[in-house]
Amino acid sequence: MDFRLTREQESFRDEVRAWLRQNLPKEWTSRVISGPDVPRVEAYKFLREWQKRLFDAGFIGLTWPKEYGGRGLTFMEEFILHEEMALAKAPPVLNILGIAMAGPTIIAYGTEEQKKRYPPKILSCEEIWCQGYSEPNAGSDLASLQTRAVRDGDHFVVNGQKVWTSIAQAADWMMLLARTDPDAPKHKGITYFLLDMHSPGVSVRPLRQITGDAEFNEVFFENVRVPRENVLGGVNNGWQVGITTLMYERLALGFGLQVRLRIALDALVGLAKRTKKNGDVATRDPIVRQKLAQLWIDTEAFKYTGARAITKLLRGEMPGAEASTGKIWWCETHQRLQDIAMELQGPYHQLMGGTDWALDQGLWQYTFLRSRANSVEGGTTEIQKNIIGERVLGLPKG
Amino acid sequence: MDFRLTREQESFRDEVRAWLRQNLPKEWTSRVISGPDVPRVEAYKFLREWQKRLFDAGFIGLTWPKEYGGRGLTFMEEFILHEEMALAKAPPVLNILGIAMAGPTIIAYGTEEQKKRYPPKILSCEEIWCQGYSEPNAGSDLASLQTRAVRDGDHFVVNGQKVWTSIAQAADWMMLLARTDPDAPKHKGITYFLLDMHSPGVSVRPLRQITGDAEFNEVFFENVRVPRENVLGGVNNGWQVGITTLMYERLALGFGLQVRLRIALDALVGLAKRTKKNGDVATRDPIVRQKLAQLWIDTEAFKYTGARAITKLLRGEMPGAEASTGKIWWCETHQRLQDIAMELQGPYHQLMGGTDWALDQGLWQYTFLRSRANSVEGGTTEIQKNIIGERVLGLPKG
Amino acid sequence: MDFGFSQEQEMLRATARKFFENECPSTFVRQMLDDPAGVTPDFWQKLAEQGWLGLIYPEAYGGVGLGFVDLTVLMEEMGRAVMPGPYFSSVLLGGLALLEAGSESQKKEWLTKISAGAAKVTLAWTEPNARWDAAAVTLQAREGRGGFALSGTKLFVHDAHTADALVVAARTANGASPEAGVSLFLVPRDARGLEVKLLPTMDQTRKLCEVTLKDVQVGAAALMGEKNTGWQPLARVVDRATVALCAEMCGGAQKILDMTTEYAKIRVAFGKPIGSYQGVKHRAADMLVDVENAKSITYYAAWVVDEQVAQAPLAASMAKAYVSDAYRKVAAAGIQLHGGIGFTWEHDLHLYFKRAKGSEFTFGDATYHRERVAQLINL
Amino acid sequence: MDFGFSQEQEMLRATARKFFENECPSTFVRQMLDDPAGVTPDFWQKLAEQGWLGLIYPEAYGGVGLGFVDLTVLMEEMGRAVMPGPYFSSVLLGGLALLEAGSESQKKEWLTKISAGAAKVTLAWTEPNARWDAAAVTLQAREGRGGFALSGTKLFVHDAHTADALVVAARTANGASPEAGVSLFLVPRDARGLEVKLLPTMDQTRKLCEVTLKDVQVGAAALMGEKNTGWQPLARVVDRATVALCAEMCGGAQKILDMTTEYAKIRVAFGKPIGSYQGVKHRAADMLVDVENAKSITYYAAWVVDEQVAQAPLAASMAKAYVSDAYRKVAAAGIQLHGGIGFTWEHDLHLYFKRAKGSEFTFGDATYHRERVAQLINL
Repeated sequence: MDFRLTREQESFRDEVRAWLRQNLPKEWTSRVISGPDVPRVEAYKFLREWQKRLFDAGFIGLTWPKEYGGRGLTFMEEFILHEEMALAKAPPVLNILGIAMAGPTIIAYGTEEQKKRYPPKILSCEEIWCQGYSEPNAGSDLASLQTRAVRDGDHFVVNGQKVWTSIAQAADWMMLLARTDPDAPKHKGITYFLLDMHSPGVSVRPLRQITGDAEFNEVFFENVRVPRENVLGGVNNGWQVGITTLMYERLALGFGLQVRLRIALDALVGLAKRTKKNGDVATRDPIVRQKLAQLWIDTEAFKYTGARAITKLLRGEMPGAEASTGKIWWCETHQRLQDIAMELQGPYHQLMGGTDWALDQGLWQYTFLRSRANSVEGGTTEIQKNIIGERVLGLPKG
Repeated sequence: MDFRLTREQESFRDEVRAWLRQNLPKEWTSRVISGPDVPRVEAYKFLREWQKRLFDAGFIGLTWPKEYGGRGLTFMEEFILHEEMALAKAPPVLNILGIAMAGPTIIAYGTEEQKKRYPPKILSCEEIWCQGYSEPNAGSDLASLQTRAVRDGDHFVVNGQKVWTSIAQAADWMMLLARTDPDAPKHKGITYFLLDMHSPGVSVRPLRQITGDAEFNEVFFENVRVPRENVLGGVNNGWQVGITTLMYERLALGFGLQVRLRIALDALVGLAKRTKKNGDVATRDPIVRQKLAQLWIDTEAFKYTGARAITKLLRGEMPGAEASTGKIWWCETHQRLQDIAMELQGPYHQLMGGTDWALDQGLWQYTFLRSRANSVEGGTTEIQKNIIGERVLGLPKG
Repeated sequence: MDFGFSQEQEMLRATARKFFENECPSTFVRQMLDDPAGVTPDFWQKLAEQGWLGLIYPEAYGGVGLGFVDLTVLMEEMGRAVMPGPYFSSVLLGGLALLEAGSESQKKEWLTKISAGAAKVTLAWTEPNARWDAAAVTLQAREGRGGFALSGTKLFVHDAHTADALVVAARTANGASPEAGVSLFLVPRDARGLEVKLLPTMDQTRKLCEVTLKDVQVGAAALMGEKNTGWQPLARVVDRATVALCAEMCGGAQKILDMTTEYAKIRVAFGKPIGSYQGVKHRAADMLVDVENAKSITYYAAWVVDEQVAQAPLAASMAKAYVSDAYRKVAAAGIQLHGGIGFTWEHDLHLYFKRAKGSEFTFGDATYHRERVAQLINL
Repeated sequence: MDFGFSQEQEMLRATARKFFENECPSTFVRQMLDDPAGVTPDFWQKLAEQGWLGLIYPEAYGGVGLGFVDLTVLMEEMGRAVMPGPYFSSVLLGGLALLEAGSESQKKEWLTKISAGAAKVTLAWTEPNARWDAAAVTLQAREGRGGFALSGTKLFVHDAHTADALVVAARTANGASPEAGVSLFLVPRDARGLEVKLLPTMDQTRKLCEVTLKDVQVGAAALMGEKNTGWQPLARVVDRATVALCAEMCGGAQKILDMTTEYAKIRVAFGKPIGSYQGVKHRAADMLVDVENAKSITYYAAWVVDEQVAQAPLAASMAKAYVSDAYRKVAAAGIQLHGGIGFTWEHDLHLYFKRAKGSEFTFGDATYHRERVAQLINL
């Protein structure tokens, strides 16, 4: 057991660190006080360029095979990269769904043609990907999705609707799950398509959230024609393929979340040190100290649990119990953190950006509201607990 | 809305108060520091006499009809009595299962003969009652009970086992639920018997608990003959009758619990004022203050919610949502209170009675351990939440 | 003891619920989000006609003369409707301050106007220091030339931008304790040197303002009650307004529980209504426990405010501590149990969620009030 | 980075689990509840033969020379078996104190004996004041006549009644801070004036004693290290023992989770195994989250203790704060999900429940350690 980096890992870290020092966009870092949850919608163009610069520097697709544009490194380097980006408060990677989900899934299930066609443009951010899974009546119960794809010669014709599609406004491609056999049992009649978002019949309607922002979208399909060769992993095999994507998502989230939580916590401690409570600095208040210390502990625990999971991956084993707890723990801790950020502000918590009285330009108000979705998006906490209960602990299905 | 007592109620309160001042057994009150949860097993004889004295003074069976030995008063007087007994740290009423459950159920469902025979001896504590519901494989799912009663001439012959039977060692009678029709749907083949605990074939085995104490028992029936006239409410109608008993239990618990919680809280505040934490009085510690204040608030909330329910009863209405929450809330608050009692003691929390170093003679250690059963006995918290979800909120069954 | 509402109070509840369903549906609330005033003159006039703007003022001042328990019923229904507008600021904060500390003529003039919907008065006591105790008041009032000159900044002032006058808490002396030396002044909103800025708030149904006073001159008649003794009446106003706020919060929490229960009955996942799963059912039960306790402790406080005045600070703090936590938890559970739909702007949940958050920190959060309880029970 | 156990460590775990299943089943644990010694000589000798009594001591002192991460594995398994006896007090508290502060000859003599199972040494530092900081130490040691005279009372001393010697923390000077002026003395249990009383404890698997010293005379050689500088080594011992305790707690928590999961699979209510209900399933999932995080933070602390010593206090406090809460919650959930059976003496759960409670408050509870974390991260 050794928590330290190896010499090679250290040198990779130094490489990242040096590059970030040189290349970090100041106009961004000056805004990021309360974590990386700046509304992304405002910044698509900027983030596209930022990813391109990361890519050119060799920092995108670290774990991907070299033949598909990656660097063939381990998850450890990926971990280091994310950690350094976090410490430097670097902007996030825009095409994260492509890099973390679409790319690996295509590499795992794609034809040789598909593997040559899509992955490189994902890394360079030439083509942005979104995920077409959830539907208005298929949330937690994903397999009950209703979007239909009907064979018509060399094409499939897609009709239906997706929802909670983040980044759809900017996306070029979608990982689409659609029903191709309505008579089969619900998990067996689904196909995974690579759908061109610029196809006729695709329309995107931004979905306004409680933040006021429209990060998510509804996507409607009206007789959208998808060429046969855009099926990934075989007709009616989409559930299997889609689940793989979700596994990658969980892995990727695990990396990202640890780092995001640490940034938010550092920002919160900073806020507390600047805040007065009953006339004294808030960090002198014993109750505030308890709450901040607990957040610190919980954030560290999350990191070490992640390190145990990564170690298993690095050793070529499948992560076990320690990997399944991350999402739940992160939600719980992050939502609590954001609640405490409000509490620290007292009546100031009401002030949104647009007044000089707002603390940190009102960014906390955005991150607080945004955090409410944490326990719903990417698998609700309830579903995660079912998964742990059934798959990890082996309890019977309900 | 008026929280004050009426003039009549005040005068009743004064009557109780005066009597208690005169009659309170000092040997008991000097022991009771941390609430009324003194192991009762040690004190059956004493408590029998105490109830008799209360009865002679006219304080037992306040709400019962006069014709069955009661005073025909309202729940309000019952409430006042309990509150005054609590404030005075009076010993508990031993035959509480008889008074709160067996008696009212017999009065509701009994034949005229039964109504004349049993209730008076319940009040005077001449005959102590216990409850024979739970079985090893029928806990939360009570209706799946397996104890059998087979008709044999003028008798039923009972075979089987009950468990968690408190006070069985001292009881003269049991409210027994047994299966009389094994072929009927599980709720429909159960009969409610009044079982003489001195019958041949009844054996009681104390069940040692984590407290070390044996408050509960297992009761075994081997060919126990119960006369036909000891059926209550008709053969195969036992589920209906038993549920009535449980309703009375809930009502009675509601009265008792409020008072017990307040005693325990007062004791805890007393303990905190005598305890040092990091060299200073514990009640000066801001974190301890938060915890104690929250307990105070929660205890008060419990009382006012109870008052709303009682008001409905007094007005002749059925208590609604406000009556269903009591048990859950009390468990949660009381267990937290006991946890805090341990926390305040720090390393002293390990010391049981038998050393001078033990705080309050180690009584807190008993009450702490005993409190773990709160959320299981009398309907688990999980069952209570199902009941609230389904019966109060109207959510569908699982 | 009779710890329930009277028939008249139940009738008031039924009337109010129907009124708000008709006059204040969420479409109306949403229109008011971006409306600077946060209310329409028409709606305000209707409240006046119902007698609700003067519900708890004596009839001599144009009021209906009802008590705090009656007000509780109405506030619950307003909370259920997330009613926008300056009811809270004008009827409770400004109005109660006048009632507690105003001279006979101030009361006569202003309470009559408030009751009739003809004027609005707010209370300006909180400052950038974000405190809720007497030390909060640092705005200076200097005596001289037959009056006072007020200078300083008030923050988080409810609806100052639409008020006709403000009750301003100011420091007239630096006494031995922060409680000494506070005075209250009734200042017209258009006084020279008084500037009001509307602030952008998370809960857009409740408007907050910054109020800057630069050497604002008021006559001696502006002083409410005796000089330097303003803290006691102010504290009483705040305790009472806190109880009213708790009632409003209870109404909102109940509405969230109702919405959530209804949704859990019809939303299907894995072939069954989600309300049949214990994960949802038990959490809904937790919500009910919180809502019922919140009501109980609020009703008690409301009764105390009228009947056992000495106990009012303790009762108010118990209620605010409990209800702040309860409404936050219920609102969070409501969003969670609705899943994605609860996170959308078009669903009404967020109106309640934001009101819950705003109310949680108004007049002190649960931690503040628990400490106050600890003091009041002599810990 | 490689944040997992080595193959050798996994083997140690397998060996230990098998050993405790055979040698320390719950029947054995139950026999020891009322046994004053809390252990049999036979069992103790077997531990010595496994090399576990000297696991982390250098080979020069008869030990095996393994590290703290190895110890963590063993402690987890001991916790899983709620192993009774003075392992914690002798190998960790007394032994580590000797290792940190003992003279070469003290170490040579006593660590060799401890490793061989030939002697036991405990640590007497806590007092009736129930503190965990340096101010805890008030027992007086007065210098004179070529030695010291010790007078005072130590409380909550682990296994003093079966120890051959005690490391006693005493105050030799009243310095500027409580940390200055503490000295450690190695005192034989049979020293004149030293009296030991076994205390009745809730967790009967772990024996605690009162130790009274009345003018106990010890020679200058009894002093461990330099006079007045005993707090630093003592604090290091306590941090390390705290981490070991956390590992033991993790093992117990995992065992409760295992027992509960198994029970939830077979216990049937309303026609289905209770583990199929979300009320049970989700709570079991919560238990898993707590157990896994508890392990992670403990493993990190164990690694830090050997490799990043400067970080040890922070890592130890983070672990103790987390694990104290986690074990309490897991133990409570275990009892709840077992229903009535979990409340009986004959079920093993209560052995773990009481160990969890005892461990929660040993060396400071979660609140204490959170405050210490706050200090160490410069809040």
